[in-house]
Amino acid sequence: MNNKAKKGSNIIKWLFDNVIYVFLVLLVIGIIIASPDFLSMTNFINILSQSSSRIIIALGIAGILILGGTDLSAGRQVGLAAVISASLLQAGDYAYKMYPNLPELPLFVPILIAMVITGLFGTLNGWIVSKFHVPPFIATLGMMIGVYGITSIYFDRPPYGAQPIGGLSEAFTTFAQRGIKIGQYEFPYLIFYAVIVSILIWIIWNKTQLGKNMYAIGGNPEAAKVSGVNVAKNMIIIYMIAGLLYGFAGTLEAGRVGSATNNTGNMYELDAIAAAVVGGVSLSGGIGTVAGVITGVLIFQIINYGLAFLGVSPYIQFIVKGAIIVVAVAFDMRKHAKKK
Amino acid sequence: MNNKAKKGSNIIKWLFDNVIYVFLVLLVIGIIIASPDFLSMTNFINILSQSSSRIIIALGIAGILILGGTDLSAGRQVGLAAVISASLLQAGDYAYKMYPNLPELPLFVPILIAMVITGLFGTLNGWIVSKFHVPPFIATLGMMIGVYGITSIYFDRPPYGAQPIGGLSEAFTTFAQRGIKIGQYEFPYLIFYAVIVSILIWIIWNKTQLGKNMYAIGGNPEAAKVSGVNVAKNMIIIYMIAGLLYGFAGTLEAGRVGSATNNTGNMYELDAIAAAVVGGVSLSGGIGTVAGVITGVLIFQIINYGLAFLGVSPYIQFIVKGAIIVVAVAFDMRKHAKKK
Amino acid sequence: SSSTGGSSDAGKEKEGLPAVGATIYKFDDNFMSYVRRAMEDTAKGKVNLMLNDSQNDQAKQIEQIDTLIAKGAKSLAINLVDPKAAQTVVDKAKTKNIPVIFFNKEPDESVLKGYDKAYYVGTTSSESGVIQGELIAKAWEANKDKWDKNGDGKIQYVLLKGEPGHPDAEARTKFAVDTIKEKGIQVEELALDTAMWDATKATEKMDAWISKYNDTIEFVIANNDGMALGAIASLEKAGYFSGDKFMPVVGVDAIPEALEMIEKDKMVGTVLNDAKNQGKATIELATNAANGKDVLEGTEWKLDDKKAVRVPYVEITKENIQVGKDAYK
Amino acid sequence: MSNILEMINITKRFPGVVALDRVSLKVKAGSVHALMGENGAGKSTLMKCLFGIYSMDEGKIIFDGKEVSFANSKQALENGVSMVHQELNQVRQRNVMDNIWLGRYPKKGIFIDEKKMYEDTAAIFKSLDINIDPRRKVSSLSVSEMQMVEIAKAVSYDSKVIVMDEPTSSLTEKEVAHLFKIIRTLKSKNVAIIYISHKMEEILKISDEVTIMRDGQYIATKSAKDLTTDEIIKLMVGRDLSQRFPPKVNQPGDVILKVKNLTAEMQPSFKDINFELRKGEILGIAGLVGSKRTEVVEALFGLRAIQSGTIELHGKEVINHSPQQAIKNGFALVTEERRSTGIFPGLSISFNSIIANLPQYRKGIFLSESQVYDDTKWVIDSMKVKTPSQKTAIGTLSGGNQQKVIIGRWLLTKPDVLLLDEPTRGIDVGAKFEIYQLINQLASEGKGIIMISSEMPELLGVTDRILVMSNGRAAGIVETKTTSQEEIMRLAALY
Ligand SMILES: Nc1ncnc2c1ncn2[C@@H]1O[C@H](COP(=O)(O)OP(=O)(O)OP(=O)(O)O)[C@@H](O)[C@H]1O
Ligand SMILES: Nc1ncnc2c1ncn2[C@@H]1O[C@H](COP(=O)(O)OP(=O)(O)OP(=O)(O)O)[C@@H](O)[C@H]1O
Ligand SMILES: [Mg+2]
Ligand SMILES: [Mg+2]
Repeated sequence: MNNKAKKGSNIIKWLFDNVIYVFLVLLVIGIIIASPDFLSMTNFINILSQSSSRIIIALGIAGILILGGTDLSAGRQVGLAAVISASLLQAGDYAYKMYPNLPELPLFVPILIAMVITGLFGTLNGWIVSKFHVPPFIATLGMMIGVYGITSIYFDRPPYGAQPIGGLSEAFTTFAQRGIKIGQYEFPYLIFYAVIVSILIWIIWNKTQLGKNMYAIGGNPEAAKVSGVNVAKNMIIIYMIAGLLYGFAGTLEAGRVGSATNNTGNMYELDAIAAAVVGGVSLSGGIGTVAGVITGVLIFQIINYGLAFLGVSPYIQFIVKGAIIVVAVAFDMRKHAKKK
Repeated sequence: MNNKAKKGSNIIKWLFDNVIYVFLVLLVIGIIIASPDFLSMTNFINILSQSSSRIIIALGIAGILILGGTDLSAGRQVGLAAVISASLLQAGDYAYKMYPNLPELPLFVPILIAMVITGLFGTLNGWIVSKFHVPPFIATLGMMIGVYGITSIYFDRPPYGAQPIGGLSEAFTTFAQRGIKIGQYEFPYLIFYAVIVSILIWIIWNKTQLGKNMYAIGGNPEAAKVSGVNVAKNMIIIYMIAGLLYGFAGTLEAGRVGSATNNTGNMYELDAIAAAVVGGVSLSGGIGTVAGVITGVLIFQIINYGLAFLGVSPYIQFIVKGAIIVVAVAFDMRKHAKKK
Repeated sequence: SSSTGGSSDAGKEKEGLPAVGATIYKFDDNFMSYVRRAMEDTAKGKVNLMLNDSQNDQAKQIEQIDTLIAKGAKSLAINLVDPKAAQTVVDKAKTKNIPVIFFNKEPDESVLKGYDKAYYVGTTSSESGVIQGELIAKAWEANKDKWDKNGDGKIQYVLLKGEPGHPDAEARTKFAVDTIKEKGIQVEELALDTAMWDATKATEKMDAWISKYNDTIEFVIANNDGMALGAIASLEKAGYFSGDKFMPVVGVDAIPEALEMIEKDKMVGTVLNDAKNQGKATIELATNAANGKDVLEGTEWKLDDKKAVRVPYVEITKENIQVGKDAYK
Repeated sequence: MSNILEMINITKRFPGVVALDRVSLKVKAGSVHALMGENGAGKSTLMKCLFGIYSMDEGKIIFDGKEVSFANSKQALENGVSMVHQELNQVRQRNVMDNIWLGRYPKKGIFIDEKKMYEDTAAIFKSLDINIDPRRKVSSLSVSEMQMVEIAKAVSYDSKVIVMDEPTSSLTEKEVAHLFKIIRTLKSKNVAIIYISHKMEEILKISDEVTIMRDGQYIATKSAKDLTTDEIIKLMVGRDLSQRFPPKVNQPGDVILKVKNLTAEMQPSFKDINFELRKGEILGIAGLVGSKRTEVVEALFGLRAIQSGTIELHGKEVINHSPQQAIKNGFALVTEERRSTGIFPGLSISFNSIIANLPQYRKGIFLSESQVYDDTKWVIDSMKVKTPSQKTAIGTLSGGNQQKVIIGRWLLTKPDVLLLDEPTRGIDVGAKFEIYQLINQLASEGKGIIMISSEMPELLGVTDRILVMSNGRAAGIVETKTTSQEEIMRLAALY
């Protein structure tokens, strides 16, 4: 083989191995061709900030997918955290407070409370899956239904019954809606939260024993057990971390939207799982990277944003979105299918 | 071991192997204790007839699960079939017909049309999964989103826009709502449709090459391939059958309720998958029986119906339902966990 | 198809027109689909209407508003998913000084007060419940002798609720029952359960209730017509509406199928929300706002003290069924 | 005799590897043709090209006088080529006859003819003298029974060429003899057998011709009767390997492990096992398949609950309820089923090397990258793992190379007691020799080693003493120096 040809085939190989990043770039180019004014800083910032809480949720779920599990309760847990944090962070002078006598709490207290609660539900998921060998699909489906019930009970209470929880405190909305001004643009704090969470998760996945154990359990649970991995314990911790992330994302959702209902977060898990898979996480476990998950979420968000930006009719948007998901993954699969 | 002890341990073994049927019985007994008038022929018939279309859907999805796949598009396909068949089966004198000039068609024509269309979508699912190696979760998620878009476009049209499609013809509602009078009770035809479909599916799964291949592909696709099974072809056919079943179930849904919208069938797949798993179908493929699937659906329907019958508060219903699903499967898993 | 909006399909002709960004809380909501159509009709040739489907997800709507602002909308017409999120919408619009017309879902008064360019077009959120309650009370008084099966003077009712936490479901449930009581009629709730707006679920809940309460149910109240239809399917199966077996059923929305049922005496009544005028008023205000004019300039509408244009609900029974039918002309 | 099959200049590339480089193979009808080579030489790949599982990049195949290129297994089977696959390819959830007839079910109309299936299966088993109920679920079979079913299936196609890729890897001597009887019958029916194995004795006993491959290249084809073990080995590894077993240098010392009255909780299993293991000693465990040897070492390693009995290490009782505890107490276990309990197929060699040893790499909450790198390098170098890089997924290596990584993994944990369950299964002579050397070296470093093996020469060549198990019980412990194959066989059949 001469050098040139080799170089060519190397590039092709690289393209194949990174097809999903290539896809992301092509997608953006496609949208820009359709509508050149898509290429603006505002759109860029919008997409990033809209992706932020989704990245956090997707990273939580991706850990579970890498374990070889799944989590259908993610969206409902996000909703629970949103409702809890919103109810504890209403402005002091707001007329329809859930707790009329509650003083304004420091921001971190309700966020922590919400995270601890979803962390516990995550732990419960992990415990059921690892100790009773209930398939994760079922365990988390039960949890999804159950958590919705709990959220609804909490939500639908005197004095105002099942009313969306609004009137959030200034501190809370600042935390979730404002940002840092750089030049003429404001970069929402949300983006920075997502970056920080991504770095933390990257470290856990790549640099710690827990991370290695996670890949091992997902790659071959029997072999992991024989290799001295405490499978149950590690699984529970990964599910717990996912719960904590849902909790944090839920508070961000409440703050970002400015209100919360028991329906907040509904079905987020499907988007998150799909994004993770598009980003290269294997549903059979053992495979996945933080960069891939982030790319997957960005692809989804660019599709959502781009289609709306192009003014594609909503029903057509569904069809296009469905098709893009399938095509993206079909291309990604080519790299595995080359073998034969 | 003396004979008595042996007999005892045999019974325990039997109970373990059939824990899910035991669970069904216990569930019914529990509800009867809570409310003795649950024990009535009317309730019995109601539960059976409510389970009918769900059994048909669950059998379709269960075949795919046994293949080692999954199908998130089931519910949306049911919705598509419901909307199509309802739109073609409106009473001649109904004022708000979608096709004002359409004559009343013989019943089987629209049913067939709906089934052919969903059969094609099923085939498409199978084709994407088997030829492009797209994970079924993603392929059918894309399909779920896409089919919803298509249904919505079909549904939300002049002259009346996004209105429930009602005013169904007498023949159609008779087909789906009436029944055979035996003594003082009317046994809905629905039950008989479900029985017929169950028998057909039982035959396919157990007595035909397609069925055996289905189990083999789910159990070990490599083994099936090297034994000369045309994996792709068999997969596509199973997905197609599922599509046909969704189509039939969709028309039944429209007829049973007397109307259809683009939201008909939303999320049915989750219930169907959960019911199949509760009934012993393995999510990793290769394992499952028709009787198990039917039992799973009945358990779900008894939970739904029973809780409503007992008048349990809606929110608590969610929690109880979630818990029961998990507990049922946890018990079922004990029989596998005995090994160590 | 005329149900779809957006700027791309008819882009050329709309160029040069001021852009109005609109979100619909759920495109396929049967009522909103009519409002949408009225909006599109009104917008033709006047503004470039950019419609978005928020898919019943407030977070999605917030994102769509970002997109609309990024695309240079001159005014916004917002059908909130969650009325309490109005403040966030206003905050976003305020920074760009873009006027906002909320419609159909009413924000808190304080939000409208806090931004001089925010208005509301629609009903009072409790009104559909109130009118449904009045309808029930009136019908009951007229037919008490037949409908009060156990003769205790009370209405033994079952209620099919929409999605819990959905503002309409909550308001309709509360105000329908409250209104009946205010009219001096005693009620007894036999059962209340959510059917999630869904006809199928309504059928199944009704199956269980008929089995359990048999003939002691005297009234079926549904938060929308879809669930009312589901209940009727179940009732028919149990032998109602043939011979002299009857059950009063009421809903909300006045969808065509419900009108048909009312004509066939299978439904007592429903509540019509005036889609045409809501859509029309919304766009007319939004157009004025986009052109930098006073929102009411050249229109027939008036603002009340809450900066709201009120379009009333109408009770529909067999007597005035034509009013309902006209809505679909 | 004419050639039934000719494979000419076959080339097959995988990303980063040339698995086959112009390899040729000519097989005569009615002969047994052995295909030999070290792990990763390309034997399985060559057969997969023939069978239509892989498509070859270059070369041609002439079968029965015609040039063929099977697009898939179905075509190969239909044209008279069948195969016993190296990795057991069975649908474990289904029964034996469903597996045998998979892909060609007998039908009556549109329905499967279950009765015919049963009768045909029974007939095949009878003709091959196999005693397995066709209705049993495959998952309930022992590994050797599964392998016999695979062989029966391959035979049942009435093919002209049958490929057997390591058919004896889980068979006992008796079953191997049984297989050879079957092979001879097939030969007499003019069927050609391509036989792949790492067991020298078998090759010389059964084959007519031998083709040797090395590093994806064709080396030579010779008549079996002109060859000796040493010659084959020389051709395979490309250098002299004068002995199959390295000289024993270890000196057993004090007792480190004492097992008393060990009985498993879930019966039927092992009962009342007693033995001692000394420092620097290699204790073999012999027995027929199903004699519960595996379960004994699994119990020692905390994978199986024990009902009674004690385990003493260095004179102190230890309790291993889980592998973590066992590892902490200085035990290591190389399991017999590499695929299901050994490797993490999608993950890198590096990952597979270090996974059992993670606590050693912890620096605070992080893992030391440099230590991980060094240890992986040590595994690759000292085990002579053939791999393009540390990052290569282990699933793409040949079976033997995978096994070397697994052994390396456990050596990294610096165990006192090393439990090896069939450590050389499916490993070529060169690698075996290296592993024996390693075992010896570890023993001379003072570790205690327990090694289960079904290969008698290996047990006799490597161990110091041999515990013979029979039907879950210890039938006796013999000194390797003074025992014989016959004595061991007698003890193995005692209960
Ligand atoms: N699917 C694959 N992808 C990449 N490389 C592969 C694949 N299959 C085999 N190889 C490589 O091809 C070479 C030959 O492997 P093969 O399995 O044919 O060896 P073998 O001679 O059968 O060895 P063993 O005796 O261990 O079974 C090895 O280097 C292996 O890593
Ligand atoms: N009840 C069981 N369920 C599942 N697996 C089992 C069971 N009993 C044994 N096994 C597995 O079957 C294999 C054979 O075990 P066993 O100890 O009976 O044979 P063995 O004497 O070790 O033979 P070999 O060493 O050749 O495997 C082991 O991997 C063991 O874990
Ligand atoms: Mg009364
Ligand atoms: Mg091989």
